[in-house]
Amino acid sequence: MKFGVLMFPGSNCEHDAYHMVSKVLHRPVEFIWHATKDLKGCDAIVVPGGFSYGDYLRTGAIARFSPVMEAVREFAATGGLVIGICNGFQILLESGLLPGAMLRNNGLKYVCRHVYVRVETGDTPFTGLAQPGRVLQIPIGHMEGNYFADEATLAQLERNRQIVFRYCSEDGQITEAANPNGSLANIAGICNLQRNVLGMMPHPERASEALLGSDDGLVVFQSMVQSLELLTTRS
Amino acid sequence: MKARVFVNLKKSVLDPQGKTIHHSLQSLGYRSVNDVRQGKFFEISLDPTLSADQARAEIEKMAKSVLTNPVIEEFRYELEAVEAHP
Amino acid sequence: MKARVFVNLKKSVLDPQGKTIHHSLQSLGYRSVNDVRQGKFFEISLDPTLSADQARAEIEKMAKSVLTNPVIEEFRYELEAVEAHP
Amino acid sequence: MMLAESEITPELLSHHNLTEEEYQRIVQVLRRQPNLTELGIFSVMWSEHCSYKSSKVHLKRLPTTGQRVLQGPGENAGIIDIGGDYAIAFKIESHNHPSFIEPYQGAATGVGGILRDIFTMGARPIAAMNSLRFGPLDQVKNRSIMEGVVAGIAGYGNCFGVPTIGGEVVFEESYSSNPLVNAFALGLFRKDQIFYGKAVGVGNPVIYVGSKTGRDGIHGATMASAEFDEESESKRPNVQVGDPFLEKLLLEACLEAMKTGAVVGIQDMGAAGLTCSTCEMGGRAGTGIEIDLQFVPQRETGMTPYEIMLSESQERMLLVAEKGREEEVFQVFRKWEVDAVTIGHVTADGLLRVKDHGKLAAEIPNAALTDEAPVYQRPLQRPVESHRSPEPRRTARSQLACGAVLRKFLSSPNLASKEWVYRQYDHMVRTNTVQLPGGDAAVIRIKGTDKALAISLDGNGRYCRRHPRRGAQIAVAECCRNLVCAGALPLAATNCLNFGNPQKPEILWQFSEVIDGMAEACRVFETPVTGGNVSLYNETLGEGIYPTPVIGIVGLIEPITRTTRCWFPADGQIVALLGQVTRPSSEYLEALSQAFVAFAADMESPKDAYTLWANRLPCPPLDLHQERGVQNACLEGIRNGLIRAAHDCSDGGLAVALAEMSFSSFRAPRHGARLQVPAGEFPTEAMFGEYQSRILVTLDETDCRAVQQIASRHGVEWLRLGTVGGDRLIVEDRGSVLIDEPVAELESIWSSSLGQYFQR
Ligand SMILES: Nc1ncnc2c1ncn2[C@@H]1O[C@H](COP(=O)(O)OP(=O)(O)O)[C@@H](O)[C@H]1O
Ligand SMILES: [Mg+2]
Repeated sequence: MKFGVLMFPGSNCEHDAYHMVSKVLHRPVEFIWHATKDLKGCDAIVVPGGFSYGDYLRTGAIARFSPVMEAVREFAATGGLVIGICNGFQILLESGLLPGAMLRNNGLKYVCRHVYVRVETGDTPFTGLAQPGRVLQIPIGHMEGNYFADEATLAQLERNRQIVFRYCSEDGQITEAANPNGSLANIAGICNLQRNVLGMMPHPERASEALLGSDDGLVVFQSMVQSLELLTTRS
Repeated sequence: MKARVFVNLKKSVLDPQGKTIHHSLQSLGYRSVNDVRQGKFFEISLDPTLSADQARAEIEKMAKSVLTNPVIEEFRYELEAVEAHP
Repeated sequence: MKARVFVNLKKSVLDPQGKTIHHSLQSLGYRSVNDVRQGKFFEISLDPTLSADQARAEIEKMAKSVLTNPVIEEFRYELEAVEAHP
Repeated sequence: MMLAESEITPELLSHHNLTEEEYQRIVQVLRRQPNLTELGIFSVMWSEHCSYKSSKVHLKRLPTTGQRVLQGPGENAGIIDIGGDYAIAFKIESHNHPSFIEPYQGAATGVGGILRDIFTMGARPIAAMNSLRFGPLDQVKNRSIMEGVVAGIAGYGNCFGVPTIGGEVVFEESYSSNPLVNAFALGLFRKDQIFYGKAVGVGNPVIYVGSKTGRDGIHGATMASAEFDEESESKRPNVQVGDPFLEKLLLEACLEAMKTGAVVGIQDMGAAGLTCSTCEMGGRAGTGIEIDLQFVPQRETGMTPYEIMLSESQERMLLVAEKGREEEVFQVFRKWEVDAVTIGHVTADGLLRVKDHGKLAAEIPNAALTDEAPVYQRPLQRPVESHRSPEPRRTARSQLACGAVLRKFLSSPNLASKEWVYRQYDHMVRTNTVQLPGGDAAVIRIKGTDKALAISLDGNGRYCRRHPRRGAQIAVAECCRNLVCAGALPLAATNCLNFGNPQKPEILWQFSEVIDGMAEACRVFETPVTGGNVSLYNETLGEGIYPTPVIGIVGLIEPITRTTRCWFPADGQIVALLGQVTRPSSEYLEALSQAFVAFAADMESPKDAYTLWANRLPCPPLDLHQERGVQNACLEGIRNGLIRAAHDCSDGGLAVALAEMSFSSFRAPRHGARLQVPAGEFPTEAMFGEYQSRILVTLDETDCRAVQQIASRHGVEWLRLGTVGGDRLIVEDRGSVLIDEPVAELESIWSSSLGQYFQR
């Protein structure tokens, strides 16, 4: 089982994801350059955070045209696991791998802090080890995390249980005060209909070691490992 | 040939930036301001040998596929500051 | 009454956004694009009882003191989409 | 010779900030008249900013060597050995003037500049910090400057991908039209990966990399060396716009190019751009450099040699490669889509030779621009103190309730939480941040080792104004104390010296005193100064800032598990004070008392009463050796695992420090405490006096004896104050209650105050 971490010009959390997979999860991991279409046989793809192309046009807008995203689209279509974190989430939205779009935080400023998110469904390869309702403390760091979708899309997300994480209070209440950026329905992370592509604004890789204050985010990657292992034993 | 592509948030999407500027204008005493919406524009110099039709086609294509995100934004453009398109 | 204030970086000032967008448009195959500069605009609804002159004075004042930093930016504006000012 | 003679008029000279004598010296060096391009080159290299001509003689008095110092002042950044295979490079730089003119871009490019100083040495930046000074926030203009500066720092650092992990923000009237923006960066590398800004190897190609050159910031260096007046706002100097995305690419490309082994020297283009990088790289290596401007990538058309040489376009570097291996370098830069062009080569003649399409445009000995630039021993004079008529000694006793004073103090922007600021900074990227902002020092781990680094920036213009020498010592002492409180051994320092016009003897006297104070303190704490920055002429319309030296010190925590925090860790912990409690000089006590009498009047005003109060105080006394003893005792207690939490007492005194310890922090709830403080006759003075050399610690009951022994071994007083518990902060003196406040309320005042100024 191998993880691949994409590298775009301007990515800046790729080393963090790499470190987390190799030094905390102890799994093989490789960087994948944006200009290639070769995913090097990876079983899971991490689209990392950062400021791809400076976020100069719109967050994630330019990265989506890169050759590697073409490969990722095919990979996802065949059921491969893709997780987009922060800028990675924004890229997945722009690429159409996930529905909706990102707006500027309602406070207009960049926000870096730990937030609470509630696991809304255990029925994804990214949350299989987390009980629904469990509250995780994971940091965010973004200027555009104000998730937006039209009414029909939102209804669809709700109906198909595609909302994976919502911002919540410490005790799991979904309140406006707990929402750091004004996102629709407190959405912090969603998956696609097939449930193999996840986008989330909080950074689970920044909450993977107790030394850094929280290891609540580790469950996301451990769940991925577990579901990949299940796949291999089944086949 | 020059094109100007104006991009703004759809009416249905909240514009916190515009709202903030509106608010600070008001608190600075600009009482006559009723509303502010913020948008962005791109001034694009095009190959002068393009015909107007070609230019229009190019601009529309790039505006739709690159310069805007149709989920939240809409655009209009001007060519050479003479024609305006809704 | 409506005003549109267009703000852009002065010509001599580096526009990293425009530059990056230009670069990506080119690599996406839009070869006819020679240059891109990015700017922003404000759509401002004004108190309808203002005269055109009053409106112009208000808009110029706020554009100079709030909407731009004259060290690096310049602006132009339109009133009611009928008149245009350089 | 070959160069077209242009008329050198007195106006032209003054426009270039050159004196008649300096001009004569140029003629002497060249043995002819300079042309305009050469005049421009001299003017920037001989500007205060680049030549340190007023400060050099004084800076020499700073201690700069030590066992761990791999590189002292003189390179782009100092380098310190942190043991094992690793070294760190760090430095602080000012960007005061640009930040006043265009707060966002000024601050952003300041961050960009200091980051380049670090990665030009081969180190990957792993931490950024900043020290900021603004005028009072009740003025709209100051708020908007601050908002722009903070957003600019965030915009650049966040995009670049360096965590901005701490700093300081101070508000005082003297910074109203002279805000200070000092940016710090620190990078990590292996000891065998260090690169220098030297143009070695005659014949080696000189390669320009990064952004294209435009007409930005021409004369930025001379601007940073002149006072502001009404005219300068209309002069509208061309401010640079930063491109953090390009800088990120430049970083990756440079580090990767260095790995090829084909790079022999590299330097960023900062102030004075191409001019400075060429002559300094040649100067350091004793070589010459010849370039042809036709190869320099340009963003604008029709640029003259003068403009190209003086442009301060950002995100550019100059590197010297091994002849024949250029292609290896180019390949890396192509991969990152960053321009890289050979623009010349290294020569043996020690000259900076600039051609334009083959035609000679300038020719100057490198040494004349660098080592041999003018140095002045300007006159200095101690200012005559406005002698107040000796007032009768009346130590008026204030009748203020300490609890009410505490609430008022905690709402001062100078003491309140700076969360509004650091929320905007990505302080977690690179997943090394062990201590989130808000503690005494920032702490980052070094992956793959058992080490962590602690960093603190400190300055106190208000003390330095009263007593420059002691004020500087206090800055160093407080900085080290902050590190010790985090469990770190202070290793080495950098500094940024922000002052007014050095041609005023009183200002230069302040400067000289600060140097002596800093030197003395750095010797006592064994923290050599490895570099820094001097920012002079911080004056607008003749009004100078407070003399504001900012010191940045880096400390080492090893093992990382010894990292200490400054919050009450648990109920039942014993709270104690290391260092003298209250036996101040009577002069200081008297000043405190008088300040409190005035404070009573300010109390109800909406102004920042703490700052008014603090400005009335003299610089507190300090005994460096006593201070060192306190710090040593504290560090020993931490390293032995006895001291569980430690917090330095500084601004706002004992009461504010206790309140801060009781507040909540990430994953740690707030705690009250019940404490006994022998305040004697002067309770407010004891609670809020800013006595130095004091650290509040907490420990287990069973460890008290051991810590007490450590303290007495270091000759340090130790006082047990009480116990952590409950939800109120209670301070008593033999039965009489001084403070009894709910911690939640104090915390809410403290944490919301700054943000309220910016609420829309
Ligand atoms: N400009 C800033 N940038 C980031 N963090 C800051 C800044 N200013 C203050 N902080 C953080 O706020 C905390 C308190 O700052 P300060 O009051 O200066 O502390 P101290 O008095 O202990 O030196 C520190 O953790 C500091 O790093
Ligand atoms: Mg401090």
